[in-house]
Amino acid sequence: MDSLVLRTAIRYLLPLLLLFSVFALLRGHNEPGGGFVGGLVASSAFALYTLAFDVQRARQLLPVTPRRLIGLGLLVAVFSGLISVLAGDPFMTARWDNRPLPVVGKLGTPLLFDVGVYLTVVGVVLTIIFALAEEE
Amino acid sequence: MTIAVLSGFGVALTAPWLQGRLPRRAGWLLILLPLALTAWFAAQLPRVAEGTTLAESVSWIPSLGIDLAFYLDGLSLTFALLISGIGAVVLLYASAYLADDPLLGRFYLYLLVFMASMLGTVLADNLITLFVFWELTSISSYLLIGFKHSYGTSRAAALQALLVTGGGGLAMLAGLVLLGQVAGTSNLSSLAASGERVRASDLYPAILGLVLVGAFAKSAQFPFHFWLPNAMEAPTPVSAYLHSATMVKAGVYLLARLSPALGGTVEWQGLVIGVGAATMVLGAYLAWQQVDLKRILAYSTISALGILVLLLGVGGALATKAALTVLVAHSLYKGALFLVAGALDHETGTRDVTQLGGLRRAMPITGAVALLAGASMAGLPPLFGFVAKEVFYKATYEAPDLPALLTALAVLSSVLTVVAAGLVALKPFFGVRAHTPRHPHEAPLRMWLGPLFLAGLSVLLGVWPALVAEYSVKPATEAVLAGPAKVELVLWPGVNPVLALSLLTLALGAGVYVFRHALLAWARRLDVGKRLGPERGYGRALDGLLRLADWQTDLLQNGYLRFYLITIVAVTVVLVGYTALAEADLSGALRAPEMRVYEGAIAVVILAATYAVTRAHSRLAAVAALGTVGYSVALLYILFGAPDLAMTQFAVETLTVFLFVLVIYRLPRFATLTSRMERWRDAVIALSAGALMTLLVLIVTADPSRAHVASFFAENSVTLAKGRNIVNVILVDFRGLDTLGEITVLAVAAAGVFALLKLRPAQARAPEARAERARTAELQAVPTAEAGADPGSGD
Amino acid sequence: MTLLLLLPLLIPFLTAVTALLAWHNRLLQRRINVVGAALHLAAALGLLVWVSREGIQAVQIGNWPAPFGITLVADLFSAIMVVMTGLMGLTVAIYSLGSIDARRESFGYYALLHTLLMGVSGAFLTGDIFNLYVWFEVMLITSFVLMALGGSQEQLEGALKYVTINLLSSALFLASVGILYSVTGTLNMADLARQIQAGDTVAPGLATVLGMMFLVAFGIKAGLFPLFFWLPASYHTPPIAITALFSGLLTKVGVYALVRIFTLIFVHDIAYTHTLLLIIAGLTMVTGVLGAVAQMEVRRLLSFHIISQIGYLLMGLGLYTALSLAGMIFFMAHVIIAKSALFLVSGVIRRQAGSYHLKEVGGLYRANPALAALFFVPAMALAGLPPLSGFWAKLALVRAGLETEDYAIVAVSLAVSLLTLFSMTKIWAEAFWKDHPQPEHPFARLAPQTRRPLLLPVVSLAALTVILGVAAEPFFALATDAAAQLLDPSAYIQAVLGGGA
Amino acid sequence: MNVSDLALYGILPALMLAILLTVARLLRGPSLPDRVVALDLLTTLGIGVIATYAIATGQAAFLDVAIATALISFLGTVAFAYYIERTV
Amino acid sequence: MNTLLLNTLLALSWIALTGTFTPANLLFGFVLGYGLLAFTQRLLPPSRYFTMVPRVIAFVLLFLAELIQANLRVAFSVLSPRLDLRPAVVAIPLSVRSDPAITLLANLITLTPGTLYLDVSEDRQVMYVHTIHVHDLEQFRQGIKNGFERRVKELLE
Amino acid sequence: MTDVITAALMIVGAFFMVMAGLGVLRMPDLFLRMSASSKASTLGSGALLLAVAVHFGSVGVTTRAVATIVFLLLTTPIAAHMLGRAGYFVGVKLVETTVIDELAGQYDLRSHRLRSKQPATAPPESDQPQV
Amino acid sequence: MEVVLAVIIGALYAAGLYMMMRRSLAKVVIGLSLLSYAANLLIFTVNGVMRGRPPLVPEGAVRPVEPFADPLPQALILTAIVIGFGVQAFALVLFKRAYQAAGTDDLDQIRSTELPKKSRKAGQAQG
Ligand code: NA
Ligand code: NA
Repeated sequence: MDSLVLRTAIRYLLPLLLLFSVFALLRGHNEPGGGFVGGLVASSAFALYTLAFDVQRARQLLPVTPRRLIGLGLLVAVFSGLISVLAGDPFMTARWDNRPLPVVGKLGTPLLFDVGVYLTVVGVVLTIIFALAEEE
Repeated sequence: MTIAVLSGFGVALTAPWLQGRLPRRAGWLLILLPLALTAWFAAQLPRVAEGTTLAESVSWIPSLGIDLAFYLDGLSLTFALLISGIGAVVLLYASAYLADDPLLGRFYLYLLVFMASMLGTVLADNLITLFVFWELTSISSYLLIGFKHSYGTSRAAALQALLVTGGGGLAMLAGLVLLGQVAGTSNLSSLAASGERVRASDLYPAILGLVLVGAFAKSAQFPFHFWLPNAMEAPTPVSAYLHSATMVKAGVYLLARLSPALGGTVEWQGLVIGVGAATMVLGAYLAWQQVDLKRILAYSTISALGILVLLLGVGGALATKAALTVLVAHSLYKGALFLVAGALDHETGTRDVTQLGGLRRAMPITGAVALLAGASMAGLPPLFGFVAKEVFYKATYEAPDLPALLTALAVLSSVLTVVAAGLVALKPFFGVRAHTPRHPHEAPLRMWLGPLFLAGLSVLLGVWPALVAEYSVKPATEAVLAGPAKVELVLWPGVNPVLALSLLTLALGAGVYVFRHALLAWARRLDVGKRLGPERGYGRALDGLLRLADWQTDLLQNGYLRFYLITIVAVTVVLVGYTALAEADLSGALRAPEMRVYEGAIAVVILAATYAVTRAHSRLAAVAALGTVGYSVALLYILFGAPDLAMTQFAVETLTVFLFVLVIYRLPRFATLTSRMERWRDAVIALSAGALMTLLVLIVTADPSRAHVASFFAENSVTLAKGRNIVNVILVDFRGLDTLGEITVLAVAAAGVFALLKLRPAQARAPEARAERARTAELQAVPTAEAGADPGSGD
Repeated sequence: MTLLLLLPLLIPFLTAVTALLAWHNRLLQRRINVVGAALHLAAALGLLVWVSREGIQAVQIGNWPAPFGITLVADLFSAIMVVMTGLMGLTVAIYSLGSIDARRESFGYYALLHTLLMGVSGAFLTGDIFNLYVWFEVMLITSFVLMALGGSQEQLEGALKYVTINLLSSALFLASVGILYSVTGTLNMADLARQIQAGDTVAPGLATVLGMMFLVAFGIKAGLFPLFFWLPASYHTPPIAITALFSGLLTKVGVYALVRIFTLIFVHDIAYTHTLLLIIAGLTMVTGVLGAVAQMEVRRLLSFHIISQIGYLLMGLGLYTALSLAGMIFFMAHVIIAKSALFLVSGVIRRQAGSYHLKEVGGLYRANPALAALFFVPAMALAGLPPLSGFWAKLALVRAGLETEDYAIVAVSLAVSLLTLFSMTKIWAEAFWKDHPQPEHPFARLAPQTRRPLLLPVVSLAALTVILGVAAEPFFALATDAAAQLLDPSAYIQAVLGGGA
Repeated sequence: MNVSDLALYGILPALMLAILLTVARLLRGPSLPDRVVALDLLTTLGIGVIATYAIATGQAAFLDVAIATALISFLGTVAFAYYIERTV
Repeated sequence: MNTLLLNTLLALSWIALTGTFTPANLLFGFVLGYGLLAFTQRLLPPSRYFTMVPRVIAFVLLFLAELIQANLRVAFSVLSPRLDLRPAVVAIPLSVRSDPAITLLANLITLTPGTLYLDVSEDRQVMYVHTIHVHDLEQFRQGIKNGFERRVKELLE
Repeated sequence: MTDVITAALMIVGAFFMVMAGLGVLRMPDLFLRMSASSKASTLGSGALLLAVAVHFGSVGVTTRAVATIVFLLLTTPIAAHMLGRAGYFVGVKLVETTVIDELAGQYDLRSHRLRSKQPATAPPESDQPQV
Repeated sequence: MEVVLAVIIGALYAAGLYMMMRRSLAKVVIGLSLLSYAANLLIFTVNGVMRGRPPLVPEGAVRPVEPFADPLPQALILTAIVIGFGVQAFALVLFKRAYQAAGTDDLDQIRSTELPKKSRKAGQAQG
């Protein structure tokens, strides 16, 4: 559907949505948000892009395939849990860096885990949406 | 002994291989095993005759109290000798009889497995071990009966034998387990000591009934007898071995073995004598009416088994002695006669007695064997059959209860047995030479050597019965009676009422034989076997079973998803609802609602939108209403302090609506497909399920209790987990494993959607694409199982 | 060592992710698949050895003390089930090499296979009731996809019912967990057990109601009467390797869950709950076996038998004695092995004789004697013929039933075993003994590169049913120990909650 | 009456009234775009409810939900419009 | 837009100096910075920034006024028992051409009551607008062209 | 002072929200409903979000509130445009009192392209609906 | 409020189940959605609803202000929502494909995997 208005607006909306998605991800440990919601917002940005243009354009916009993103996300998530195993603690024992950062709070493996969630969710939603849109 | 039993299995497994390597000599090699076993068991005769018993026990499954325990006394030794001796004869015979059969190797396998199992059955000292071997005889019998597997009749007969004996076996299993529990021991050899306790137990009737069902089914007692004639579909060596000499006597063995524990009661006598007598008469009555040699022999076997059972029912030293004598005699003559029948079949191409006659010149040795064995069967002196019949008559004549009736029945059945013997032993060899499908010659050496040996034994033992009395019947009788017994056997007991009965029997038998055609016409009109025969019951039961199965399956697994869901929901409502009403405290459930205006408004919205979903006439309208419900639920989450939840719900709801829209508009428009009645029914079921859930919520919320793990999270979220959003901290830290599983679910769902949309069955594609795919499949480096095959039908 | 508890989850997870990332490299995926499955089995065996030596083991994920975090816990029963999972995984992984078409392979088949193993292992190892829900979902969604993968009409229609009914079950499961948490304030199963036995936080009546909800939820997954409809509707539709895997694992997870909650948590009113279990067990056996008797299609026939055998497992649970539980565990191992072997054999039957339908096949007794043996052994094991594995399982259950004087269920179980024998001989008679209906039927020779992957698993499984039967003692002793742990959950509670519990 | 009470007992009921009116349109249709318009309005009303509730409870955290809703709900409406147009 | 950046930096510096991070203070810092920038840079070549900002502000104010006023009108008409409507879909010839301009114009038209942007023709010659109440079509067209379109053109083209 | 502003903003917001709801319910056709709802709701939610900003008075909240307002200003009209367009394609009827529909027949239903049309030189005399 | 919520939950369950019992595929999938709302709301309700007290720790504090909503059920529901989303997405596409393959969305016509065998004669199982 070629709506001039939508296509124009999406140029501004896309960075805005992605910005908010990262914001939601990073802040999730302290305020409402987190990897899942962040991932959904990010993927809805790409979904909008898909609707405004088409799947090919949306795929080009994304540097990796959604499937890779899923794999990467899962690996990041499990890796965040394995760090503690290497140190002899049970799986998923949190490790923290105690210097606080603005917005994010402290850096730690749970945050890394949430990043994995974020990536997976983006990959999943985009896989589904792209496949469905290509059906049409 | 353990080796004796297990070696059979070991050798059996090599048989097909051996037959493949040495097609000519395998039979001769394999026979060495039964010969060796026979020799070994024969070597035990003197010691056992002196009253020593051998016991061996290897621990097998101690946690179930099962040992691989074997026990050799007079009874088991008698059986063991029959099994291994006749086994050798049959194996030799079969090597010629089935010489051209490509499956001979497998035949050896089954036969040796059977032999080993049978040995195991009679030697086992543990109730469960006995059962193990017992069942193995059933299954090897199944494979042997169905040996001519291309024929439907063979397969049906094999199945019938398996179901009848296997079914009996299962009843017996329950009986044996109960017996072990009541007696406090699983050892057969020590069971006799617990006889008092067993017979006094409340469970005694059940144990007795269950064990008898197993024994009767195996030993082809009325009303289970019908499987045996049908089992004649088996190759003749099998009939000779399993279905006359050994396996069918397993039930008899069991009765004998358990009589110290179970026997002697009114129930025992009533059941065992009654069934035995009925079987004896029925078998004999049906035997002489048959035209197929093997069926004549089969029915007469049934009759003989009836005699054995009857005698064990009567009990006591005399009857037991008689039983064991008949047992040995029958095994010898019946085995020989079956083999003769096989030879006739093999040489002439028919087993129909009406088509056989005058073969004595063509097949002199076979004829001689038939004559000897037939004479033993008819009870002519000086054959062992005569000795056996004498003690049999004596036992009925002197039976403690109903001697007259028993004796009369015994005579009746013996008369008919004489006729049957005539049909088998005289008719084919004497009289007019009949035209047969094949031109007859004398059977090869391997096919007459064995039968001749058996017939010879009938003569030898008839002349010298003390031999068998001392080494076999006496120790066996003592084993059965669990005490000493005075056992003698003589060929000529002197003139007495019993001898008179024997003569009468022979005379009547000869008469009936001569006038058999006239009598046959009369008997056929009566048609007892078919009309009253339980075989009809079997057929009906099988038919009924199949019909029941079909009916049930079509009823339950009918393909209607609605029906499945309705059933599941109804079951849930009934099960949970009943339990809630019966067991739970409902007092707090009824209370007045308390709410704020805006909450009420959301409730109204949800209810209205939910109703709208169910009533929507268009798909997308339903989706819009569904979205409303979702958004309103998210609002509820906000109002009750769950911002993360609300955020997620909003986001997911929107994406879900998006997906719905993407997908659902491709589905056809909503249509009302069900009748008003069905809709009402469904509504009632759905509403009752809803009401149940409402009730549960009310019950649970009536007593608000503070969750105890929540305070831990509140306490430690900031200090230990360094996060202020406790929900998120739970998700990524306290319960991060849940989230790991959750994203796995998402990943798989995505893979699934992708595959569903992109991987279509091949037929949906254009032919060129298919050809292209086939080409690429050929080029694949990886070996492909079904390159180019349609995944829809792949295996 | 605590890593051993985690490896049965991590190995399949990493295998699956690697396979996902190697999307376009089928050869690599096939290799990873076998290696991953072998490692999984090895880890499972290691776990079993560890647990049988050292007793029940628990690890607190995230190092949060129970009952606050999620606990992974392995008692003998769990460890045995994980070993069975590994065994199924490896056999099916190998069988798939020879039977799964290239197109399925390039659409994530191996990744899915290992994800399923992960979900199932997770369900067996978790000590947390909500985490159990999560693993159930991992397993379910994977099975949904595997069921539909390929997209034939049959598969889609079967999957449709499978999915719908299982989602109903999941919703009920979820609701039950929610209520359970609201009345106890904990999700840790050991903690739940402690509380419900103490009876102070939860009214026993309410606990029973919850037990019923779980019974229905798990009963659907386990395929109990009258909740099993999804199974015969769908199990025969995917490729046989998948069917075999499902048959070996899916319903068993349902049974596992039933066993876990009805030995650990809801044992406060056995007279009510476990009697009900027995009644359902009997009905499940009978309806399942009658369904099988009515079938002429091998996969459908075997599918109905799954239901019937679930009835036996439930009987073991319902009788609730040391012997019956040991019998149930032994039965579980037996039926997983034997049933999967039969499914895998039926795949070879189809390949050689051209169909799964008994009317359309035959002649294999002569054409492929080895296959005949490979069918006959597990078939007779399934029918409970001694001395194969099924017999000891049946014997233990029968004996336990007679000991507790539950004669009706014993009678039913024996009758059903006769009918099982009947339907096994039906396959035997039709597919093997009977001549092939087309006299000229060419019995396709298995290509050398498919023969090994097809036959190796079948031979191994058939051999296992024999070993499990003839050398039953070590296995039965293990089952007895496992049953003892189930019957007296104090060690479990102690291992999870620590000394203070 | 403080701001919080005003929000709870004045503003929220008013917003709920708006929601009810909107839902009435949603259920009545008649055309699909009509329903979608109502649904879209509903999300905006929801944002208003969230904002008001944040004031009523003094919890600024609720505002994050409002943002996320605003960002995402747009997708839903666009998707509806997109596919309504494609049904022709 | 570098000037905007500079202005923002000035506002943030103000905050840092005063140590109170409130919206009001930020706004004050921004206004102050704007004044300072306008003052300090008046000798440099004229920057669009200083002509733009007042325009934007004027534009926003106009928009807000329109928004509220027209919203009230709609409220009035919605509340009146009889809906007195003369709706129309009107084609308006366009003189703005750029995508952002058309988009901004479209949004403005929709957000001001009484009018609703529907679509723009492919050749960007004509914009179709729905209006609730029209008396004179030509007057309506001119109203849009002279109002929002002119200002959008000034702002963006 | 902030409370008064907050209260005022909330009341204004709520008022327009109710107007939006009323409008969407009462207006006789799709375009009129959109017309009524899109602006009233934007104004209403804008006022409420501003109320939040004023009430909490922190930069974080204000930023987020303003960002939300901006986003709504940006997206609500686009949504209306998309829906209106879709309405045209599925043939949603305009109310009978509609004076003129210059868009009628301009869409190419196949290619979904919109033609331009020179405006009529004179306003129509009749009140006949043109759809 | 629990009473009202309980009624809502019941209604959602009833409507969801009712929809699942329809013959139309599309209705079944909508029913599944309703069912998951119901389950989530049930967990939420039975664990004690508390107005406007999210389980968030204020900045600078170490624990949330009492009383606060139990965070655990919220986390559980969140997980359930996400899982439900994935499953729902798959189910939706599956239903669409099943519809395409079967050529109908009438479930009474979608029975090819288990049609009753009317043609089968009894008793021919063996032989
Ligand atoms: Na979680
Ligand atoms: Na299964």
